[in-house]
Amino acid sequence: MDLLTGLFSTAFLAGGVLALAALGEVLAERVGVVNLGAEGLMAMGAITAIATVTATPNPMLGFIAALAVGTLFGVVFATATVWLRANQVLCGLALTLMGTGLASTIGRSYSGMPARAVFAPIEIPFLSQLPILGKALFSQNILVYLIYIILPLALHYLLFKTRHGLNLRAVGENPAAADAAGIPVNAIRFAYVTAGSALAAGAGAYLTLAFVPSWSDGVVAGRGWIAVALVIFAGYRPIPAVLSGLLFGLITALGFVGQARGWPVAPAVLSMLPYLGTIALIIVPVLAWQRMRRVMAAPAALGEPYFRDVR
Amino acid sequence: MNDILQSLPPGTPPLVQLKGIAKYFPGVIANQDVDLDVRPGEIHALLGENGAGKSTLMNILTGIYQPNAGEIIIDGYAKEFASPLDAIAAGIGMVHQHFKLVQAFTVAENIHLGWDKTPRRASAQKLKARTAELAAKFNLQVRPDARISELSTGEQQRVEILRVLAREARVLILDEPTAVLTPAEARELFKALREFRNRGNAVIFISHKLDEVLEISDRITILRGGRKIATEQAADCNPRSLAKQMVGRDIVLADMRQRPAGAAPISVEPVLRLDAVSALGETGLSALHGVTLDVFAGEIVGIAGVAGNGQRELSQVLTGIRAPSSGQILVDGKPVTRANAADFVEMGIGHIPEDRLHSGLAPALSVTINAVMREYKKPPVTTAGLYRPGAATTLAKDIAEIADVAVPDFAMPIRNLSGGNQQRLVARREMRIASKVLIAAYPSRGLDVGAINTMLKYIVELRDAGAGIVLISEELEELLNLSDRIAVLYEGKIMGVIDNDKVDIDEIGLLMGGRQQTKEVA
Amino acid sequence: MSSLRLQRLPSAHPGIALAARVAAIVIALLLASIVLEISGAAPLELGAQVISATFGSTYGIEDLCLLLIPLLLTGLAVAVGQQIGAWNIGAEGQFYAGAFSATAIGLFVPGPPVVILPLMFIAGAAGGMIWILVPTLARAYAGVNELITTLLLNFVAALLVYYVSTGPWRDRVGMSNSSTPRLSAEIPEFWGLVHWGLPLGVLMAVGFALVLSYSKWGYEVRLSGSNPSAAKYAGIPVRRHIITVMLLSGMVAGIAGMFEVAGTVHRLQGGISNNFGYLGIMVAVLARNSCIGVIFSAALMALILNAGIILQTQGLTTSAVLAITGLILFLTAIGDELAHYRITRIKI
Amino acid sequence: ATLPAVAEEDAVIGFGHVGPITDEGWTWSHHQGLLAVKEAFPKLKKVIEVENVPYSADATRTYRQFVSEGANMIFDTSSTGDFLHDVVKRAPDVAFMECNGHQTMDNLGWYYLAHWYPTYVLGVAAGHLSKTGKLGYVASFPVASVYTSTNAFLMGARTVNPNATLQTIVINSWFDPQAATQAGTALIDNGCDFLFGIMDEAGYLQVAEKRGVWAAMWNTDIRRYGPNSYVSSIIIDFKDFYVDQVKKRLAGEWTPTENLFGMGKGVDRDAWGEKVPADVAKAADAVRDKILGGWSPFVGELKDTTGTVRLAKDQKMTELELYNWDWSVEGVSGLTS
Ligand SMILES: Nc1ncnc2c1ncn2[C@@H]1O[C@H](COP(=O)(O)OP(=O)(O)OP(=O)(O)O)[C@@H](O)[C@H]1O
Ligand SMILES: Nc1ncnc2c1ncn2[C@@H]1O[C@H](COP(=O)(O)OP(=O)(O)OP(=O)(O)O)[C@@H](O)[C@H]1O
Ligand SMILES: [Mg+2]
Ligand SMILES: [Mg+2]
Repeated sequence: MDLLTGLFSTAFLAGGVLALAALGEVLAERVGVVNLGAEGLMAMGAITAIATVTATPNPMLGFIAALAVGTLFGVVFATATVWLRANQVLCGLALTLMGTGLASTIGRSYSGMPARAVFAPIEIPFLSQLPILGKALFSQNILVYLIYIILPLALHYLLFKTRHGLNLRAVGENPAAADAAGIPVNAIRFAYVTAGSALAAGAGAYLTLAFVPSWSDGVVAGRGWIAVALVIFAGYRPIPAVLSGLLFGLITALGFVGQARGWPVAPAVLSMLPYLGTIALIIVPVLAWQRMRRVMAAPAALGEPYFRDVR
Repeated sequence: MNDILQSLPPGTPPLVQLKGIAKYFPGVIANQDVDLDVRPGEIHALLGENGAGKSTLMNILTGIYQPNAGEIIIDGYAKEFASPLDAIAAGIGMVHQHFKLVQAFTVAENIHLGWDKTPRRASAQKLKARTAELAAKFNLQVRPDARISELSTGEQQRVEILRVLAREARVLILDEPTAVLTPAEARELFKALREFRNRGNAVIFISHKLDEVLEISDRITILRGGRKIATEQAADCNPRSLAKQMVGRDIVLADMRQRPAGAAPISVEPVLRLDAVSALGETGLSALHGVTLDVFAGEIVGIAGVAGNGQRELSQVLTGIRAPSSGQILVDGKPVTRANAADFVEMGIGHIPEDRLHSGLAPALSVTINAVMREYKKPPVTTAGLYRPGAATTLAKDIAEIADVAVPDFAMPIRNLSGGNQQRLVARREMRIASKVLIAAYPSRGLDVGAINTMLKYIVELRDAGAGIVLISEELEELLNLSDRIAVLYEGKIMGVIDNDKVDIDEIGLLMGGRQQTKEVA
Repeated sequence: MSSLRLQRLPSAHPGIALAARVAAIVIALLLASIVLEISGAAPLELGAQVISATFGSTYGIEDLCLLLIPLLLTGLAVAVGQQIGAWNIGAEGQFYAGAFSATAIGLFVPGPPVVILPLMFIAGAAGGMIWILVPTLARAYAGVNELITTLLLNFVAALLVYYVSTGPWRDRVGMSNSSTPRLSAEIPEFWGLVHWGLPLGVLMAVGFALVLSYSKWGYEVRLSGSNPSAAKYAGIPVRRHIITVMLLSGMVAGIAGMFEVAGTVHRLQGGISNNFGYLGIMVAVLARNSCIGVIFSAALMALILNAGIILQTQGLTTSAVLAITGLILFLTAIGDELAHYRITRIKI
Repeated sequence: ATLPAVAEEDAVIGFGHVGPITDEGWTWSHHQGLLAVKEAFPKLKKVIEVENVPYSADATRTYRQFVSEGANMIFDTSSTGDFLHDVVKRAPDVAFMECNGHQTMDNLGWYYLAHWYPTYVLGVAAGHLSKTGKLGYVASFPVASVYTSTNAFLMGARTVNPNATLQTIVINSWFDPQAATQAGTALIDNGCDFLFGIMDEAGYLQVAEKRGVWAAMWNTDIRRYGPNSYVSSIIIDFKDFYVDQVKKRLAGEWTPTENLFGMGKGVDRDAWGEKVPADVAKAADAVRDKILGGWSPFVGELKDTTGTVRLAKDQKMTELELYNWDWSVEGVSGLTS
């Protein structure tokens, strides 16, 4: 494999974890809820997937089981933050602790086993023959297609081209206005926070079924936080969220390629690249174009619980 | 009584009936024992002082608040509105006093929010076209693809009204809809409301403009202190009787133009002068073009014009919040350079902003903090570099007292005060410091008759004490009643300045529509 | 007839808030106990052990105090940022930066501790400020969300510290595992291992609380944080305050790092922050951003963390302890909100 | 100095680990040692084991807690340095052993394994198996054990293929399977056809298996992750050492010693992978036998990456020099830039 193809192909593979988790976070934040529990949800998803394929060696089943567990945790988190209106930041951090702790407790019996079934690459005819991107994007496993093509397009359509999307964005912007217009604010928040949690858990499943095909304690290694950060970077939009996951994966891969090729830069500096690069990519466009400020703006009611009785 | 009401078969139940409604907020009884019935084919006005509980009652009817007691009966059937969705399903629509609009969305998007007639596949194009259609149908001027955050308050209200009209509710609640409409727009709105009523629907109309209320409504219900005082046929009422019932005593409307003996004379030199000032608006587009305006001490300059023609930017430039892109601001003949709003306050320039909730107050902070916003740097609030919370509360109490606002707890967030009371507090706060100039943007918006009267009286007193006043308003009557001169603003330009004694209403109307002034008025 | 209804108060009664918090912790521990009981551990004994080990020994109280110092300061850092509405998720990175700069002085500037320690303090404070400088300017001049920039810089700081402590600054004499040589200047201890960082930290929290409530500046910051448009209207230099407050926030986190390296750890090494920066977010949220409240919520957090360590030596796995900590915080969040409700009797 | 004897039924032994005992690697191996101690001394009052002890002041807290629990002997299985020493000083009647430590005190000794010998043997195998002569190494941080490991590995390989080179990728984490996976991929993309590393998980072995290149591992036998790629592992075993130490402590004979386990005495290569050709295994084992016989490959002349001679001809490195190696030999890239 040549350098660029290799670079992109790991970028797609590695970025997928971030992209899927970021998509989940986009859903939650679009309806006004910050979910800092992504890290914990990913851990739960990762262990669920492994536990499932250990019992029944079917990767799709593992992925679906992870989504189900993510949904369950999402329901708990959303109940607390949406219906009971508990502090979102605190609940999210607590969810991370609970998810990580629980996953590694369960994971004790699954450590040291390779995944019994993993997602195998599917070559897409013709497309996979294209130079560079062909091999990198079109001979990957099915989740990669789901994450990079199907989900972002579907979510983009849902959010920006449909009535339902209009309503759900309104919930994140101004719940009081949405409420007065007859939109069931808390029900929508509940649904999307839960769905977002499911996707985060799905990202964990992707991790252990497609990327690092085995469970080990701490396998998520902070990627949940990066995913949360990338959502802001992506201006709370699905397509940029996926692209920023890819970009992050690419810069990370570049750091490794740089080391492999012996670039005369300290490895520590190469490891810093993705973070520094992301920061630069956030600041520069906003400085260059004032308009970016509005485009990148967070949903106005992000983080605020909605009380009808309090004005 | 109108024809529709008479043509109803006997025994037709009221469209809406409220029985024994009570609503309590911590420390406040907003509604108590309120009964109300609204019949098909009537326009029912709801009157009351600021804080009487009108908005609260309507928020209960629209499912936003849950009553602490009482029943809602629609078409003769008792209903429970667990959420606005239930109320909308029952055919109730409301234009809220504090707009329920999504700032980041376009007009078209706001119109289509939560509406089941919105096409499922809602592209921006489609929504824009539909909005334009609706605007034409109801004769309300809106810009479908403008963002709400770029609109003036008046324009925003038009969007709210259009949204509710479009939804074909059977009961339309309008919470102070005309507060920010031009007379022409108000006329259009009334026409639409009458048509709406004539189709057998009902309107609940909240307003502080008694003439309007008498003109449009069939029956009138009056609230005072959260309780219902009376329901009357409009035909049996007059402004004085209504005002008396609302306040509980007679209100004497003062003639404002009369200058008492001993009032400060109009100065020879302007205290505040804009010299060919241009400024950019929120969107970065030019909003004021070469505005030249003199404000003399002891006079009131009215600024007439349809909202959204540069009023916001004008008041911001006049108070140092927005820097001009070109031109000069002169205070007492000296050009002001690199000043900010605090310096303008130092110079004795006060400012009642148009959107008090957004820019004049910090809604989540306490009444005290908001009340001392102009004087926190000075003794007694800050002495020897020390900010003294106790002194701040004392000052806040003083301001609340002269503003005649009852505050249960000065530590509570100011957003818990009624809209009118917030306005009163802001106004008094500004007048305290406006020794030189007061820029008052729509000062009476949202105030009850009594309060307007008091407010305008205070403005006049300020003028008599020698301050220059810039009164920005859409109420021609108010402008004519108060101003010495009236400047007309259109698309960021001053179309002309007319002396009040030479005023020709039609000409002002033409200027407001963008027509050039035909003859130079001295 | 009468019925009961829930009513939400704008602020919770302090007594009820405390009760709700205690109830949340009790319920969480109860839930955990049930799980432990089922899995064969003896929760009551464990609980007794935690209490006796924490309060029954000098060691326990020393440990508590040593944990309290960094938690108090990172919590304060986050709370200070919140005064102007800024989410400083980067206390972790500023902690590293503070420890890093203080170490640079400690390693390379010779002199007696009376000279070196103040220099280290200044360096630590400056390090924290430098680390938050870019997010601050980006926020103040371009409106860039500080949450993401500060968060990303955490990773950079961690890598930087790992790099110097395994690379150029590593201990070549003691050959210790990936850390710098021991710093000779140490913050003096006043009780056991507990050093003067503790009273200084408390003092800083009190100082911030006083300045925020009793100065013009504090007033302006509160107003700017609550509604920037209103602050601009009042002629308050919002941008300048954003810059000052965020820099102060970074400074406090940097000082936390300096205290940790000069008072507790005495060497710079990877992982020195021990997640204190992230825990500080929880401390600040638990304190509802009150600078005084931070002292108490940091104490609570220190207690929880210390109990976690004791439980681990009692055979509970780290992961179980982590999950229980999460559960406690989760229920605390819910309890805090429910404390705002009051039941009122209503006549119908 | 010795500490007084303790009756088995009164004795408390503590273990503090850097990772989880389920890591199938470093900590797992120490845990096996703990199990051996329990088996050898079934009457022990208590054996305390704490996982994931961070390299921070929390380590001090943990070990102090051990002391409060009445521990008579404490094993710190991954050097926590000062954090441990603070406790050592304040608990003079407790015996401490620090794995990968460097310092002894009255009641503190250390132990580690001379992993460079089996690593050298694996290097020989790599020299035979690699076609490109490009070897890849996934490293955590540039610390002494990584320098020693990379150097020994390449030196072994160069005995077969003098042109062999070793490319290192530092992932700046002791544990990050995602990064290890990406690092492995990048190395293979860059032409490496034999991967080695010092990670506690199977990330790069799984990559090697997928991409059809060879890989050697650390700590335990995890060939099931990549049966076709697996060459061997540096296998470590602390069982005998721990049992012996506890026995001495109970008998009142324990003294603070420095222990570096040699080849065959706690550290060795694992049984060869299924796909490793017999002649390669034989050639490598011949070298292993030589080492077992007392021969050391770490003899000058050795040059560093700049070409400077760092070890004169025929000079032999001492065990302590090997333990504290902090420069790369010629041909290793990526650690010092
Ligand atoms: N959410 C709330 N929390 C606390 N108090 C409230 C709340 N909403 C309204 N109030 C109080 O209830 C009373 C009635 O307020 P309401 O807004 O209904 O008055 P209003 O008649 O609409 O007045 P205005 O003419 O000024 O709009 C006021 O005293 C107000 O302060
Ligand atoms: N509505 C807002 N919401 C959040 N932050 C805001 C808001 N308005 C202003 N800010 C913050 O305040 C900073 C300064 O804003 P702005 O440039 O409007 O202030 P200014 O004091 O007028 O500046 P200058 O002195 O350059 O005119 C912004 O970059 C932003 O970070
Ligand atoms: Mg009202
Ligand atoms: Mg000390």
